[in-house]
Amino acid sequence: MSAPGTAQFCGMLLRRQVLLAVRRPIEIGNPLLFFAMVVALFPLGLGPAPDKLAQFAPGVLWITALLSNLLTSDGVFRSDFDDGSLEQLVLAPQPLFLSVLAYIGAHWLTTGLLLAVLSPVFALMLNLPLAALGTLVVSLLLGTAVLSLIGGIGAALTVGLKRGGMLISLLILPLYIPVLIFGSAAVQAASSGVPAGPYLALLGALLCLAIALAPLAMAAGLRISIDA
Amino acid sequence: MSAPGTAQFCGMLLRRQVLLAVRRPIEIGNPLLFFAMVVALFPLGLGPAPDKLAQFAPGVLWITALLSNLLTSDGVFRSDFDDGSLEQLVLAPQPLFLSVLAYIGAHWLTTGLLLAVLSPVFALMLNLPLAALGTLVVSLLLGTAVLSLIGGIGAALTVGLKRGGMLISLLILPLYIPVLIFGSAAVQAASSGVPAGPYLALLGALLCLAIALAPLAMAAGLRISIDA
Amino acid sequence: MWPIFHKLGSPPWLYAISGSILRWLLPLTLLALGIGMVWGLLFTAPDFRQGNSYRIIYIHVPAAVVALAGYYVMALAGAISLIWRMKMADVAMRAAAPVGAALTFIALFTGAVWGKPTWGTWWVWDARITSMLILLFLYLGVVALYEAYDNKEAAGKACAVLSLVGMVNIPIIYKSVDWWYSLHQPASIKFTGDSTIHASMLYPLLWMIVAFYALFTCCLLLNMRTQLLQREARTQWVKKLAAGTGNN
Amino acid sequence: MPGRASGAPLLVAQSLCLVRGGRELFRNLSLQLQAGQLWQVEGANGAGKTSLLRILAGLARYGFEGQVFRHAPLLYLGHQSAVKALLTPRENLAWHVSGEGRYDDAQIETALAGVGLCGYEDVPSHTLSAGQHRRVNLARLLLSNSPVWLLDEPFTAIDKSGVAELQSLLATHVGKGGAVVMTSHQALQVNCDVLFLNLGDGPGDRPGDGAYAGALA
Amino acid sequence: MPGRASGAPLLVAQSLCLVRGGRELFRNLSLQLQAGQLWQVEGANGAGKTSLLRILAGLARYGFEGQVFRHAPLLYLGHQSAVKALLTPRENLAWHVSGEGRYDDAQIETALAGVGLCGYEDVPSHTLSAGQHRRVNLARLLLSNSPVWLLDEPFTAIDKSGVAELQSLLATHVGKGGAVVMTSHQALQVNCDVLFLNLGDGPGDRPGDGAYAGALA
Ligand code: HEM
Ligand SMILES: Nc1ncnc2c1ncn2[C@@H]1O[C@H](COP(=O)(O)OP(=O)(O)OP(=O)(O)O)[C@@H](O)[C@H]1O
Ligand SMILES: Nc1ncnc2c1ncn2[C@@H]1O[C@H](COP(=O)(O)OP(=O)(O)OP(=O)(O)O)[C@@H](O)[C@H]1O
Ligand SMILES: [Mg+2]
Ligand SMILES: [Mg+2]
Repeated sequence: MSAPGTAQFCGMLLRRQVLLAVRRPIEIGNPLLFFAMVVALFPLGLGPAPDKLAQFAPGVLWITALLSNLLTSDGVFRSDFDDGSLEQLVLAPQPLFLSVLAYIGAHWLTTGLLLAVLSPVFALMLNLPLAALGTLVVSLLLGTAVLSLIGGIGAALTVGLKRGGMLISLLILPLYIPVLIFGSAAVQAASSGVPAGPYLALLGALLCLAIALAPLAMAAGLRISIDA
Repeated sequence: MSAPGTAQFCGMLLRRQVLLAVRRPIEIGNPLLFFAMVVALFPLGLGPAPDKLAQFAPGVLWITALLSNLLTSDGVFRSDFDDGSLEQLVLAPQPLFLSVLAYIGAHWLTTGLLLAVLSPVFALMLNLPLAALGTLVVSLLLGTAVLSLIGGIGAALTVGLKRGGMLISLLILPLYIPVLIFGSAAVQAASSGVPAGPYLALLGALLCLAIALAPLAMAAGLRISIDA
Repeated sequence: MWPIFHKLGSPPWLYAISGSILRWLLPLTLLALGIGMVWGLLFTAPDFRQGNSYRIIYIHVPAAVVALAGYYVMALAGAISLIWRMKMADVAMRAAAPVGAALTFIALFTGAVWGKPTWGTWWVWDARITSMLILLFLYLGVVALYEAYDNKEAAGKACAVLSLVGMVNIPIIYKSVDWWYSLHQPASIKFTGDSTIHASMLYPLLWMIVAFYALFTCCLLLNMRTQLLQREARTQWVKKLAAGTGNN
Repeated sequence: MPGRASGAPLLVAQSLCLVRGGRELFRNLSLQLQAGQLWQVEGANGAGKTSLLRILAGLARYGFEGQVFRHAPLLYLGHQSAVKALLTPRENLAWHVSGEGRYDDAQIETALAGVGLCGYEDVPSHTLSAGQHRRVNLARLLLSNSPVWLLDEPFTAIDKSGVAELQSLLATHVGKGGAVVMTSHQALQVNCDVLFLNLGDGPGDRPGDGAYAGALA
Repeated sequence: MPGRASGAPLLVAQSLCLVRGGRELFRNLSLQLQAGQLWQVEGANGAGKTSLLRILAGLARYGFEGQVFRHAPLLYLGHQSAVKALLTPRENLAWHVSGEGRYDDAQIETALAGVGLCGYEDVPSHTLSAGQHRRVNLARLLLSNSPVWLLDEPFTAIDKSGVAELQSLLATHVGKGGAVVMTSHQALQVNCDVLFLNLGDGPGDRPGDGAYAGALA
């Protein structure tokens, strides 16, 4: 009955969070549907000419992925805060900055990963060249992980506010911008035949930086939120 | 000490909801900042060439207004549900389908109205022609009112779900589409010198329809949500 | 070093010292601003291409330069508040945010006003302009987060975390926006060549930049003093001050 | 509530049956609420007290059998307090969503003082303690004009003196011709008759028809 | 908890002062929690009981003066139940975020049976009644290995038999060398000594220094 080790505890939390998401399949399906619908809205708002669509597809796909991530980030810690679980997590003997990684991991698995895997379908709807699909998937895999980590910081800082609401979007959208730029640049490069490697490498570097620093910021943010 | 009349009660509710929003100025500023930021994201994702931007400005502005509305719709009844106020509202002697109008009115005042008033600034950032600004404002005024009403239906239906969250977007995005189409068409028309009157008239018609039907749907939705 | 650092943590000391600094810095700043204005507006030749509209540079550039520097001041204060748990660093950070936001806004606004006669448009998505806009959002985020918290001590900590995260990101944002700009087809309008600035314009500009730094410091200190009074409203020294018996 | 024929019941429930999660919580439960009655619904955790109250109030409309007739305005206080965290207690009462009445400032202050919130009228409600938060809600009882009160565990988080005051308030209301149906796990100490409705020792032990005969007497 | 030197306190609070919303809630409050002690924090609504418990637990870190030293693992149960509505009681306990221990299925079933939730192990927690919901949380007490328990109104929504069982559980824990600090508005009926910490009759009446001398004895 001794306290579980940190790795084991994180594993437990990851299982728990993924199960919570799976309990409501709608929760997992929603970001995807949102993605699909915004992708469908763009031709409606911009006009359906296929060549134009292809030209803007990288940007549109990436903006949508980003918004879809933004919309779900707010919920990462919210329900745990509301029912008091977060207090218990903060009091847990295991280091907080590692346990929050499990939360982010689960968030990424249920949004970013799925989005990346399904993105080729949407890309084809927007007439993105076939050659760029691989780059799109890889850039989304790397990029959404960074987005989840940054979004987690915003969520941690705002979860204790009575009506945090959209404050989180103000906090994290500016931080999302480098990811958006490198991500859409990678896809743009691939779709115009230029090697996309450097951009993907930059995304990878951003991911390393985010993994190293974001958990610390999240842990600090959660401790503050609990107290507010 | 008799129960207040319906009109008076709606007035009270409207004051209450607006005050709740004003209590946290951040809540009112947020949709606007979100609007500003998404408007900034588009050039970042799509490229900064001014002529292209101008061409897409109507669509982009309208999609952003729509997203901004979508994001806040979820909250219309949520906090009242969470703290039990909604039960009390349902039990109130005044007709529910009129009192919900007060909720929607407050929502529109604190999001759509402000958005419409400030939209010319963002439009200039996207190089929309000056001549189209008037049409933009009017179309947003009419259109966001319809969006608020439709969003209210979605909110009423999902507020009782354990984790409604993004389900609402799935429910109401399809209903938003006509508004998006007419709204962006109106601005597009005005910016290319064609009269925008017919589109605005269509938006007005949508608004009348929504005002007539949405409250009934909301009232029914709330009664069901309370019971779930 | 350490005694000063320790003293900095003491509200009454800070209040007193900032009072005496302001007493000479504020008039000096106003004077410098006045001189710079007169020098820039009256005693420099009009630009051969832009005519007189270029004179807005004397507001625009100093505001932009100091706004950027302000973020680092704020983030530094945030770091101190988190690492050494110094309450006064919180106050400094909180005071820096609105001043920085205002300066950023001034830079953007004057830029837009300037853009209309020179470029024929209010706004272009130039790399530098875009990153300035993002900086404004970063500032507004800090202000908004602070306002959203009820417990102001917690608010200070939260903002410190946010400004540190922002500081890591600012170079990344700048780099990425630069790249992004060079990636896409260049905008049809460009900045006028900026290195070709003439010395007769440069000196008043440098003067104004220094004056704006001083202005930033003054606003920061004034803002801090208000914050201090608000936070410490219930302590002895503020009560004494209100009663008119404290010094300064 | 003068002028109400003393014989006419304020609320009638006829042969209510409720099954939840495969367990029968009550069957053939009938209740006639007369003016001047104070009912305490008893039962172990999960016996169905809250469910019953929500049916009586009209909040639950599906999933049960039987009928409820409401002949008088009612006031329902549930597990949740319906107090908005961002509004002050004063605003909470003045603009309450229940639409029960319009109260002027003096009335509201008297009511808040009556529940021990003197001095807290104008602080945001989210800075109140758990008990103070619930007291804001209880102040509605002091303002209310509704004859029928349905109260779900009104003593939760209230301190000893608060419980005593609330109990005397209930007695007064009943004495004036009102009626109360309430749930609580504490024994009431009021100077009026208390009628008990026992929902059994838990969902396992389900009370059948006649089980209430005694209680209904 | 054998092997712990009986003299060493499990938790020490030194001269705590707390001001909230302009009211001084307590001043110079000191507390030494020894093994085998059961403290009941008393006080009217708004006296500062919850605030004190959160300070002792380490959840509140700003806005108070004084120091707290924690020498043993502690378990804190607050006003909120930390039970996830979408998980079943079994899952809630197995994957609890408190990271206290790893329990096998048999242990969890015993604990759930111990709080009267036999038959509810595998239903989603949001279908539980208010009291059952809180009982899931109380099951953690049966599983816990932490010597120090900080319980904020643990009897809320619990029925009479549940309260009795919980009280005997507290007595057992204290008897085994654990320690409990709890708040409650009900008088405890346990067969062990109860130490009282009185925070006064409300925020108005603030207890000054020495006011606890008696309680601390
Ligand atoms: C909203 C629009 C604008 C914004 C946000 C903006 C922003 C900036 C920024 C951030 C700087 C950099 C200061 C530094 O760190 O060196 C700057 C410098 C400058 N800007 Fe603007 N600007 C805008 C419009 C304009 C316009 C329309 C002009 C003139 C045609 C202009 C001319 C300059 C010049 C000459 C400098 C000095 C460059 C140097 O010495 O490095 N700006 N501006
Ligand atoms: N965030 C806050 N800001 C200002 N005052 C607060 C805040 N939170 C609590 N208070 C005040 O602190 C006091 C103590 O609150 P606390 O929750 O500790 O009381 P309590 O003893 O637990 O009361 P209860 O028995 O009602 O649970 C209350 O008067 C409350 O108004
Ligand atoms: N949505 C639901 N689906 C299935 N079963 C439910 C649902 N809601 C409640 N129940 C079950 O109904 C029973 C009665 O719940 P209710 O809330 O009425 O109990 P209660 O008597 O108020 O208990 P408590 O004293 O704990 O408040 C419980 O056994 C609960 O498990
Ligand atoms: Mg109940
Ligand atoms: Mg409490």
